[in-house]
Amino acid sequence: MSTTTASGSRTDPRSQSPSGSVAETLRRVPAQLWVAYGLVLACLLLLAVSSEGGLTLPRLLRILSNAAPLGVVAIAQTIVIVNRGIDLSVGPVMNTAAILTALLSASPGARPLTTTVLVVLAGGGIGLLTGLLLAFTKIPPLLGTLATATVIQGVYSLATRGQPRGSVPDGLRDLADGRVLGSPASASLLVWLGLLVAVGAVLARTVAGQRFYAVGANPRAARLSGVPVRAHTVAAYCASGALAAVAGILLVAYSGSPSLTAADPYTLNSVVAAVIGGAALAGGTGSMTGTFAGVAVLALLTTVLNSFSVPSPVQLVVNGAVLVAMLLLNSRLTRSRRR
Amino acid sequence: MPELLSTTASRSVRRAGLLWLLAVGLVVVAAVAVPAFRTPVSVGSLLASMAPVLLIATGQAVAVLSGGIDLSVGAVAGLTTVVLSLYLAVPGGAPVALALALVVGLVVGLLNGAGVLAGVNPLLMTFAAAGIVQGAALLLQSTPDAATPFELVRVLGTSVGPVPLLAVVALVALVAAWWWTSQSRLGRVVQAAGYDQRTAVRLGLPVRRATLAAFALSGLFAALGGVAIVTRTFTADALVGSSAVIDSIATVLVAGIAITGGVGSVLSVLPAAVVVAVVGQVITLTGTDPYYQTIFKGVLLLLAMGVYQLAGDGLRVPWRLGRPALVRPAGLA
Amino acid sequence: SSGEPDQAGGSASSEGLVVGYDSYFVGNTWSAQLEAEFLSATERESADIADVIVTQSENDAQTQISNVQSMIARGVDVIIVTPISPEGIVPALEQAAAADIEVILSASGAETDTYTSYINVDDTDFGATGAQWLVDTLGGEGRIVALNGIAGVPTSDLRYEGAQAVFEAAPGIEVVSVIDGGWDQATAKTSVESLLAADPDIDGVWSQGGSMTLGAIEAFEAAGVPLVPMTGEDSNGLLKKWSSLIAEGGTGFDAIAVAKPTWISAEALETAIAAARGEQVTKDNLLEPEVITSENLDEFVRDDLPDSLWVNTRMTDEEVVALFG
Amino acid sequence: MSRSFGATRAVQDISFTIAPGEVLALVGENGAGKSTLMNLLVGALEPDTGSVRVAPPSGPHGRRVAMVHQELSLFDNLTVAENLELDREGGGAVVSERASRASARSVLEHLGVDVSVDATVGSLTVGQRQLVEIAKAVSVSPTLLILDEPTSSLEGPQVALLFAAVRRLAAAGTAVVFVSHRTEELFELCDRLLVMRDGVQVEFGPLAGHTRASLVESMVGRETSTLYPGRAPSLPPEPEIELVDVSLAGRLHGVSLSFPAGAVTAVTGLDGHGQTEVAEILAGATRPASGTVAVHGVPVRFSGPRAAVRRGIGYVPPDRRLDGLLLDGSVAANATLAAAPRVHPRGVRSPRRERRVVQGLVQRLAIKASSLHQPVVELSGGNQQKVLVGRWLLVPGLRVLVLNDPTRGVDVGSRAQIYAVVRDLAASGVAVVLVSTDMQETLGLSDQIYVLYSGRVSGRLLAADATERDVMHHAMGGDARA
Ligand SMILES: Nc1ncnc2c1ncn2[C@@H]1O[C@H](COP(=O)(O)OP(=O)(O)OP(=O)(O)O)[C@@H](O)[C@H]1O
Ligand SMILES: Nc1ncnc2c1ncn2[C@@H]1O[C@H](COP(=O)(O)OP(=O)(O)OP(=O)(O)O)[C@@H](O)[C@H]1O
Ligand SMILES: [Mg+2]
Ligand SMILES: [Mg+2]
Repeated sequence: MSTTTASGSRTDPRSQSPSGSVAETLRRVPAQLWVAYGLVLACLLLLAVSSEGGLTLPRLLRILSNAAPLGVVAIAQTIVIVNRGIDLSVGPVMNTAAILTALLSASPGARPLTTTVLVVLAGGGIGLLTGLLLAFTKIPPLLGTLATATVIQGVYSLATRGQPRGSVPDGLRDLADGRVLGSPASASLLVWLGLLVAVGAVLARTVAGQRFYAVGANPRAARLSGVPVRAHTVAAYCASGALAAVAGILLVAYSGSPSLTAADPYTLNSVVAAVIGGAALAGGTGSMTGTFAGVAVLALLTTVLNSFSVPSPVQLVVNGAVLVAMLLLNSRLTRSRRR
Repeated sequence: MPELLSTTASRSVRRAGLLWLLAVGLVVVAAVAVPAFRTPVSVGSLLASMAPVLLIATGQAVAVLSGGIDLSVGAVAGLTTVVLSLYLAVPGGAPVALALALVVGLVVGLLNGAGVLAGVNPLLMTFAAAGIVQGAALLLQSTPDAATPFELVRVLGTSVGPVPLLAVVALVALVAAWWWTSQSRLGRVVQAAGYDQRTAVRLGLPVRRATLAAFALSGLFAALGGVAIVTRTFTADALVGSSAVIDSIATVLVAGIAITGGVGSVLSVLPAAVVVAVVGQVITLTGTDPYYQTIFKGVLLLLAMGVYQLAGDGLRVPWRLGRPALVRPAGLA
Repeated sequence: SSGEPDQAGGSASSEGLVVGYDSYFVGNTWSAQLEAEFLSATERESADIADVIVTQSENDAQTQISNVQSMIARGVDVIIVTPISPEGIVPALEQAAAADIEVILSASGAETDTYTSYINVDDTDFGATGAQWLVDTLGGEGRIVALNGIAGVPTSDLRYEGAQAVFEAAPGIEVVSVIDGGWDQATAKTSVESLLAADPDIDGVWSQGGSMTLGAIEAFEAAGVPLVPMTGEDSNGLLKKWSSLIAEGGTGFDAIAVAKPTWISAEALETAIAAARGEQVTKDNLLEPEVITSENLDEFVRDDLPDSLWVNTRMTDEEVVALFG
Repeated sequence: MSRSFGATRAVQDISFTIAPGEVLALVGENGAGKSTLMNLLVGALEPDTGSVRVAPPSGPHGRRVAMVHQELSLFDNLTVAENLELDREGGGAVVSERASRASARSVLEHLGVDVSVDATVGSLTVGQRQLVEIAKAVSVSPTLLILDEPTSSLEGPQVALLFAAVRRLAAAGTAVVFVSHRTEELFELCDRLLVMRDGVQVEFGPLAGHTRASLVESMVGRETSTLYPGRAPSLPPEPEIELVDVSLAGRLHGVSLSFPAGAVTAVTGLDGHGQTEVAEILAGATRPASGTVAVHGVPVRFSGPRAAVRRGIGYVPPDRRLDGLLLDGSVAANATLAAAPRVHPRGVRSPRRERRVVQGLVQRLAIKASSLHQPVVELSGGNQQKVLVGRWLLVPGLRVLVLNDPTRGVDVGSRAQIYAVVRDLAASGVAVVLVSTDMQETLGLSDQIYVLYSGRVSGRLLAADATERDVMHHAMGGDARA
């Protein structure tokens, strides 16, 4: 019998488990997380059997290193989704960051660190404006960010006339290609994992982080309870902008040249990664553990398909089918838990 | 005679009165101020370029009214162009290929609807479907006996004076879709369930049928849009609809249809499409830097949302965005 | 006059032409340079030009048709266009002809003969030239990877068609993987890297884009696999990397850069002006692809100019720097 | 009949009959199983065991069951006529707009409801919507009509309209099941009685012979004379918070109210006369157009609820699911929503502190939950409400607690616990503001009562010597109206 029931005549078999126990904790792990990690495992197995060399740790580290831009932008997307939003401007912000990085690097006396800081500030600034727009109007995030994405694309197309200038210095390119202590892991992988842990800690361990979930779950209730809803919304988009800028830097470090379109697929891929990881677009759920799995699934799946030399149209079909299967499974799991 | 125009129709026109005024005003101003705008070439070009947008946005409007959204419209339009190009491989030739293309659109829509009914968020369901459809279209496109059915496309692409046949088709289709959503029993269920699915299910309304129908229509209209595109481009191109996704959503939004479902009228898609198209045409014709067109679209989107927010009609729309995907409430059969 | 589009001029004046130019795309360095090359030519030919109207089609066939029709509505004297849909553009070309407008097709053709002149490099040839060099370099034996642009885009399909014919004629050549790299360095790099992890035994890379070749080189380096012969395009970044690899020496790398010059658009303008003057112009002006090999690499590589440059250009160095920074 | 949901046995071995023309009262605590039983009756749920038997169809239209659900089933985006048309049986695939408007008009007229058939439901008041909902059920002339708490958002005159309609239908042979937590309504309307407790049938028989007290006793199995705790010994003269000459476009006109610390002040009136606006202004959720809010006599301006919370003002909104709870959030997350910065002073969460604090609250309010991590969506309505009120008990330095309809759909037992806690709070010096449509609650719990009419204060009463008649007199406009 639960200790929490004072005058209870109803019994609940679940109350047998003492609150806060390991079993209870495990029971509350969202089913999506099990599925996401199951999928990661499946991809790893496929990779292991699909190639001559098998699956080695260095190979895995390379795959994850290359996924760092997606990993970082998926963190951004998760924060926003937890907050009951969605940020369709992350791709254009990544492009902006890539363009700015190359441009600033080309200016005399530029240093990679200064460049990075300026670019992240610029991304955060764009996110701030988006956040203010969404927090102080009732424009739905899907459309608000679609609109800002369009405006951002228009502005950088106009400014560059289609042709980004400058180039990426070796100092920055080492982020993607450099070996950390001689291992196959790149610095960008460390950046991703560091951000994952940091953001995860803030979301799960701090009052402010919990309030992101509260705002996402029920903004009206949160507001009436004195939670600064607007501040959290602005903060979420601001963080998203800054993180997307980091992702943009990692991308251009990897690719070597800025482009107006290179990051476009990252917008929806980041949403997909967050959703595979258990974030619901209805807000209030999502975690860094899950999003990591989501990114890993996408990266591994692409690698599996590439290593089987699957032509790109077929890859599109397979990706879509896996996503549909995932989504159907998730909705089934969610519903059976609800009963 | 106001009774002739049903109350629903006049209500939807009144609700979007500002938009209708804006559309008409823009056309008049453009015709007066920009001489090139009045030329037959320009008018024909404008109408022909509007037809696909009108068709696809109409389908999108129905999907959005039902509480969903359809990101697969562009891919479906692309697939349509490819299926048409396979007419040599189809018994019965081009007309059968045309019918087949429309059926394919319908089926993709039905599958989208089924996924949504199974509890998948429509945004993600249709996004995934878009990937699959586009992949399939690219595969088919590379088959060797693909060719453009020139005869059929020429016929479909006929113009009466500067007015292309498909612009007329688009207009008729739009009115039909509006009539269905507002005057048919199932269409009313689309609106009701789009606004509040839980209650619709509790009342025992045919929510499943309505959802399927809405997405099926969206797929069908996207396929029609693909046909309209082929009559201009004469090319099987799996990627040809990519810009249609955002354009159709923007049009639906400018039309004042709430992205949260149930609120707004398909009829308003017409003035919305006119506003977007005329401004675009004027930008091109006056030699304004074309990149401003992209910026203009974004700003227009924001303005539209701002205006409808100010016009707020007591419906608590924005907070409802986070409503979970179409899931039947637990415990109700 | 400047390259910026001015206000609608209406009809052509006797002093100069109103030139309409549709920029099919400026989303990558090659297409951007194609537009820049045209604008640079308008400076040189400014004496004959009253006004220049530039529209952007952003790789959308429908937008391009509308853009061409808007030029007709504005009464330009000549139209230069890079057709995105060879069939779809036809009605617009017919409308232009009906309005007595000279039409020059630049760098891409149309399924009609209603045009004044067509200037291009044959993309099938482009693909075959690189492929033949690769087959010869490998001695007709080897496992190779093909890096395409975007499936469904005519340029990509035609180039691969040309290459495929060569590979099929060489029985010792096995194409182990065909990758769509989207003419994008990062995409090519990721794809080749994951391919190498599964199967490092690759003897050659046929690539139809300069930046994709660069991506492939980086992928080999990242995977620690020795470099192999690769084909590419005349992008300065690739040429620089290539010559530095030669300088290092001792790698298995060798390359050929096949070029589709961006000055096609400049040539198109000159042809347009000539045609408008009533001079006779070549109707179908099909150019041989330019070829760069290790022998003549030094003549083309420009260590002082940005990576983004495509070296077959008529622009001045100042213009190049202004374009690519 | 029996029906379980997982481990919850919602309905066990219920057997009863109902005859044409009879009005059956169905009562029981929250969660007793009333709604479930009714859903079984109409076939919206399948019973695990047992069955429903009905007399063979009589009359031309056969058997028709209509049910007014506990929650409203209207679509705000559609008009009244469209809503009435929506789930009508039969009819073609196409709607005749003219016919549907005409029939809607006649149904509303018949019921005596003054609402335009072309009005969008979203623009109606809650009471009007409830009436439209009832009109929808009545419009099919059902042989069995089930009304599940139809009066929870209705005011006196509207209730009278409803009762008249029910009596008309009963007289015409319709069997009616009436579910309500308002006992006085049961006595007014019903013939027979079915009492449920924890899914079990505890009584089935005539209603006559019962008193309110005996009914409650039968429902809860214990005496509830102590439902309302004692009052404050005296009314402190100094206001903790006051409204001075506050107006709000069309809703409030120069309202001045004062709420002393240590007392419960009720703000009441008929539905839609400005009480909710007062509550929201106090909570900082609505800004007054003119006039001032003063705390300890000092004018303050709330930029939003957060500013109010910072001054120690807590607000319990009327719609717990929409405005109050994080439904998928745990009991702990919901309970600490307002107090988190105080529970975790350095901004870093301490699970141990959280458990201790919430555990105390759960015990104090006797909240039934399997664990502190249980999502509140899984709790019963009454327990959800306790969590909602309890949220403010965790806020140290609470000065004012505004309760807007705090016991809507909450059973007697839980109510008593909530009332006791509210009284404790007042005794500890908190100014409690009670906005309620429940007359008993208003009279029983408060120390002083303000009555609003048409956005103006029409009376102020001391609860100790006020009667229901006094309150109604003012609520109908009082002297100002005469
Ligand atoms: N969706 C659900 N999943 C699991 N358990 C549930 C669910 N809904 C309700 N319950 C359980 O059923 C019990 C009662 O819930 P219900 O909402 O029916 O209460 P109620 O009968 O209305 O009570 P109250 O008088 O407090 O409103 C609770 O113990 C709760 O845990
Ligand atoms: N869908 C469901 N899933 C799980 N449990 C349910 C469900 N519906 C009802 N229950 C449980 O069945 C029991 C009876 O609920 P019911 O809604 O019938 O109560 P009620 O008497 O109508 O209460 P109220 O007065 O609050 O309306 C409750 O314990 C409730 O938790
Ligand atoms: Mg009930
Ligand atoms: Mg209940």
